[in-house]
Amino acid sequence: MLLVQAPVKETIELDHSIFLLKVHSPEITSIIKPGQFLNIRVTDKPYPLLRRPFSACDVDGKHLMLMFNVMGEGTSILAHKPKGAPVDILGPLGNGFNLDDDYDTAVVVGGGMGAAPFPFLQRELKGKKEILTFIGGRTHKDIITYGMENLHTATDDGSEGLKGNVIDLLNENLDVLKSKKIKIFACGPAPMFRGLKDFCHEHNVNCEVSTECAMACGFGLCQGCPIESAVDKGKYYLVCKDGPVFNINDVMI
Amino acid sequence: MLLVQAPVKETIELDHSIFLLKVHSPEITSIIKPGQFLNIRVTDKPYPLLRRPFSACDVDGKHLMLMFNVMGEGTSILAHKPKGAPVDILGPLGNGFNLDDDYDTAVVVGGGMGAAPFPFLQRELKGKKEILTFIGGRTHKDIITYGMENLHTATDDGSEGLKGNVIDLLNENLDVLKSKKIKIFACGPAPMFRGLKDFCHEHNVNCEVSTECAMACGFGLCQGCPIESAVDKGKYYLVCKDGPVFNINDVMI
Amino acid sequence: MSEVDLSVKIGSLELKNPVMLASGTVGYGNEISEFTDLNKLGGIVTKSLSLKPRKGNPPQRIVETPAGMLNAIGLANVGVEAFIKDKIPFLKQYDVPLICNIAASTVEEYVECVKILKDEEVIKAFEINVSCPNVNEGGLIFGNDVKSVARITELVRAETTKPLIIKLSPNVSKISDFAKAAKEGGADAVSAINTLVGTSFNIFTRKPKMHNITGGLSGPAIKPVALAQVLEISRSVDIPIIGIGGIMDWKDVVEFIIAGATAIQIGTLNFIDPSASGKIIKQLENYCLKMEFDKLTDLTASYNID
Amino acid sequence: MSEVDLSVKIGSLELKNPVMLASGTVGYGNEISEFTDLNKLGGIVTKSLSLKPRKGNPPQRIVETPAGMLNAIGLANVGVEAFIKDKIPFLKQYDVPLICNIAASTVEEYVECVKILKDEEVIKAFEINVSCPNVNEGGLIFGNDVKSVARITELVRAETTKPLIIKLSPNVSKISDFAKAAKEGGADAVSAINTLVGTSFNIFTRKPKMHNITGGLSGPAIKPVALAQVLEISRSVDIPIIGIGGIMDWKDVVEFIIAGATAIQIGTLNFIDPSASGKIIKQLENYCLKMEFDKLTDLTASYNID
Ligand SMILES: Cc1cc2nc3c(=O)[nH]c(=O)nc-3n(C[C@H](O)[C@H](O)[C@H](O)COP(=O)(O)OP(=O)(O)OC[C@H]3O[C@@H](n4cnc5c(N)ncnc54)[C@H](O)[C@@H]3O)c2cc1C
Ligand SMILES: Cc1cc2nc3c(=O)[nH]c(=O)nc-3n(C[C@H](O)[C@H](O)[C@H](O)COP(=O)(O)OP(=O)(O)OC[C@H]3O[C@@H](n4cnc5c(N)ncnc54)[C@H](O)[C@@H]3O)c2cc1C
Ligand SMILES: Cc1cc2nc3c(=O)[nH]c(=O)nc-3n(C[C@H](O)[C@H](O)[C@H](O)COP(=O)(O)O)c2cc1C
Ligand SMILES: Cc1cc2nc3c(=O)[nH]c(=O)nc-3n(C[C@H](O)[C@H](O)[C@H](O)COP(=O)(O)O)c2cc1C
Ligand code: FES
Ligand code: FES
Repeated sequence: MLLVQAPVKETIELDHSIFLLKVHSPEITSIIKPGQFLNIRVTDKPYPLLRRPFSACDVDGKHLMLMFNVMGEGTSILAHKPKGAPVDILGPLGNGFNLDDDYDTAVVVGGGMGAAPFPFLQRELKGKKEILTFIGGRTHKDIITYGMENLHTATDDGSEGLKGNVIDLLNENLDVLKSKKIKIFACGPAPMFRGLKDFCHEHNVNCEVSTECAMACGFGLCQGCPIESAVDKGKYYLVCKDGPVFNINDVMI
Repeated sequence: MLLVQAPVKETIELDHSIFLLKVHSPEITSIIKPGQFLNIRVTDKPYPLLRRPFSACDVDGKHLMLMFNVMGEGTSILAHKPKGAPVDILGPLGNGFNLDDDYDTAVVVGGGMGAAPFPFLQRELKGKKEILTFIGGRTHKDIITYGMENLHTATDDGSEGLKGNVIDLLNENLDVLKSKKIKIFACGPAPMFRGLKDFCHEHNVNCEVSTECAMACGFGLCQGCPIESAVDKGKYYLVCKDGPVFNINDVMI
Repeated sequence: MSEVDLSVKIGSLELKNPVMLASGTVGYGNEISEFTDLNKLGGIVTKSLSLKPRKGNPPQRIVETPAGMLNAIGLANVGVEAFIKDKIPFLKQYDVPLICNIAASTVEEYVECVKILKDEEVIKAFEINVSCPNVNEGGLIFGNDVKSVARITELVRAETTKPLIIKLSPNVSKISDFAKAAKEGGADAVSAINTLVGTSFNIFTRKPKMHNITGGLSGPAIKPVALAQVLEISRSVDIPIIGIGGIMDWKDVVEFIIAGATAIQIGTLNFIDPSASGKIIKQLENYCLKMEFDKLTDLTASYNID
Repeated sequence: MSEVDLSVKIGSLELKNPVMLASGTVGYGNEISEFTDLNKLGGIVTKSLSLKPRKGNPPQRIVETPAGMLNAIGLANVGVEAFIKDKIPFLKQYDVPLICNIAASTVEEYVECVKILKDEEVIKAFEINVSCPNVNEGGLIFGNDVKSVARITELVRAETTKPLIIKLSPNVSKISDFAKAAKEGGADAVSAINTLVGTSFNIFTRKPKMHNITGGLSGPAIKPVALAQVLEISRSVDIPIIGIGGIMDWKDVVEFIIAGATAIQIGTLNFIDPSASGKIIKQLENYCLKMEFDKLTDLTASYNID
């Protein structure tokens, strides 16, 4: 866990209000793992006050990439940092995905910005495992293709790929999926997680999800980021320390 | 009194942290008078919250100029507005100088940033009255020369002009001043005003000063900007409405 | 003709919409009228008036703070007599409910002020300021004592049939006790909140920045506190609430109404954008359309709390 | 060897410097120790401990506000037993005064907690939280009642000779009454302030953003209020004050000390810059040099108020 000032190398606008921010930070890239995140202070002023958490989207040598949607004040300040400006990064934070257990094919499932952590994950798995990617969004504008291998897509409005959600997309490809020893790595909105939970249950698939919630510190100081255990009712994990990655059966989503 | 969005035409850094900001605002330039000021909202965010007051430094056709020192958050945001960016301006505000009464020579006295309102004043008087300018500062770095006619200078450290303050400078030039029918227009820090008050009293000179104080609204809503009457004790004028320009004998300074 | 009914009622007083301008932030209406069409507003509240004119506190009266500001004006005002003579004629030209805010140092003085003002038919309601933090005698000492709030309310109530609003202090343990007292005293509504007591020092001179030492904190910084106090009153006392504190845009207004406010007042925002209130009214209507409320009153205290 | 004496005393407890880390903002010290050398700090205060472990409130627990944040953690903590077993061993490694903050639902529970903890010699003082706004039973109900604050103080005092600090609630009319009660009850110091009660609503779902409905407001937004309450205590009660609320840098620390604080605590800032406290201590020393104070204590309550 480090606190660094990483200079902006490049900022690419992938699509209206979706940005890919590349910063130079060898200290972080040398230790970070897929599924971990960073908590970023976008200003030294009292507004916006809190750091903003972002998944490690990709790592390219000494360069760390973040992919984000401009939601409000924090992300818009971040999107407009000039080249060379220092970005105040706290990280790597959280547990990250477990890439090493027993499967042949990594099935990546992302909804909207939920695609963010997967370019890094795919880079790590390339050559080691087969990768199938399933990305869903409201319209074609929300479909992230950056760094995705064997990409299948679905949109609510049918403007790209299958008309439907990403769970429908998985069901479309059920035969392929059934024919392999898979593990699902997923990130996206709550409804997607709920659909996925049923899917995994029905087909009894091993699945890890990267969760989100409002955070203050990002590393265990504030107790502000609880997620309830699905096993032991009323017990809370901390998304920032125990997560953000959980087995889909372990948490209430 | 108007509320306008005036685009930045040009920003010139006169000296380390002293800026000249030129905005396009025909609505305001057509009605503003020397000694009036503008209250500027530097951001639409809740920090910094309040508008920032600045004297009209100069007017050039449809262009309004502000001269300011970067003191803190507000002025630094203002100094870094890119060309074309809208500046949220409330004004013209306040009373302004009375240029029309009975004198032949306008004696301009400015301490540090107190020089700000005088380029505009001199532009207006040019041709109509003789102008003598006396500018003081801590060092040569604080001496504003922009738009000043017949400039005499003094610095505390002697790095430019007379070694001493601006009152010493006036006394140096007493014979010239005595030989003319003068009116003093002054703006600067409180100690300068106090010295000037004695000077005007001793030589019984007519003098108007442009005052400053913390403000919230800038146009009479909040009652936040009192200055005590020197005539009628315990009576307060509002700097933003009754001022910022007062006869030096009318207010406690 | 608007598709959404934005009108609200404060006792017998009908307002076109819930957006009023807060006491002390628009003087007596003259200056702000250059930026906001007063006729479009729900109401306008005067600077606190006292029996005799008040010069207010010596400078410095204003200090900016993170997302807020401190003020220690000291109730500078023209006094009731001059208000009637010099200020009412201007306000008479507009078709906007005028609410007279009154501050005093003694219970009798409150009553006296109302006596003098009550027959001015342009005055549609009274807002009693029992909560000004910036004068030694007045306000706050009452504002922190449930009994005096009840007593002031009763005596003023006896004096006038016009709608009576008690403006409460947030600097108390349980604001709903004060709202109860106001209700029992016969008030038609309560306003919440006035400013929070705050201070600030110059770290080099080690002097307080404000001559009055302490001042009242207002602006976005206090919005969460104001909302909590409005909610607390709403959940425990059945009386119309005028929500005040840190409103910067229409979203904040909606938040106050959801939390229990029948109407709201815009304060500090007037200094920052004197044209804001007009925009907010329009945006409030858009929100109601989008959310399919045909009357704004359906939104009042509509919080989903299970 | 520093040229300025930054040390301060809280009762019999000597601190290297006035900078402590506030309860609930650094857990039990582990995580923050990666960014701040605990040995350099004036002190560290634990998350509020309760007799039994507490799971805390369901999500959402955190909401950001203008220059502030709301939290409704609900005193999630490991409980006194697990604290001794699992947390003290780590803290033992450091030469920093450990202050145990205790929260409870009953007077007896406060006493019980102290009984269990008092013989741990690594614990150098107790801070009694009578002011947590985020649990129905505990804290706030005591915090708003002068008599219970006096009573809790007396009973805990009877239990331990270690320095006793009472952490006061700002959600009261007159905080100095509570400081008096604490002093009379035998407390060595008071901490001020805890968070202000606040709330926030989602304007589309019309639900409170926090499951607990209300939360505690902290951060720069509350600094002016905290300073005013520290000043009020300082002017009316002779007891060491630990100033807390919205500290973001060394200037804020100086402001609190001028206003009457003997020591200060850094809270929300730890989330934003976990390395801040170390820098602040250094800058505090520079300020003293510049202002020619050879002892920081000369600055305490040094406000020029004529
Ligand atoms: C572990 C983790 C990883 C994330 N990774 C990414 C990513 O890779 N790309 C991306 O675009 N977004 C990601 N997010 C969401 C991202 O943090 C928010 O979109 C961002 O904080 C919004 O800030 P803002 O100031 O622009 O928006 P605002 O709406 O102004 O933020 C207001 C407040 O709400 C909080 N907030 C708003 N949305 C979220 C959210 N979804 N999760 C947590 N807090 C939120 C903000 O932190 C802030 O406190 C992640 C969140 C978490 C918890
Ligand atoms: C009528 C008038 C005319 C002015 N004209 C000029 C000018 O032409 N050029 C120029 O450089 N400055 C001028 N000033 C001062 C200028 O307004 C302040 O320097 C500016 O507000 C500082 O803002 P900041 O956020 O950068 O500094 P900060 O220190 O961050 O401001 C903090 C707070 O203090 C207030 N403040 C700080 N200094 C002053 C001051 N001297 N007067 C009033 N309020 C202050 C700010 O408004 C803000 O609320 C004028 C002030 C007044 C009242
Ligand atoms: C400069 C200033 C002066 C005020 N004067 C008064 C007053 O005279 N009477 C009163 O009842 N409230 C007064 N208030 C309080 C406001 O009416 C309002 O209750 C408070 O500012 C909170 O709202 P806001 O955050 O929107 O400003 C004043 C507020 C400010 C900022
Ligand atoms: C997330 C969070 C949790 C807190 N938990 C506690 C607590 O358990 N016990 C306590 O006495 N104070 C608690 N506090 C209050 C702080 O100790 C401090 O009094 C308050 O936050 C004001 O200081 P600040 O503005 O610097 O944060 C908590 C504050 C925050 C932000
Ligand atoms: S965000 Fe602070 S503990 Fe998780
Ligand atoms: S600044 Fe508001 S009245 Fe002068």
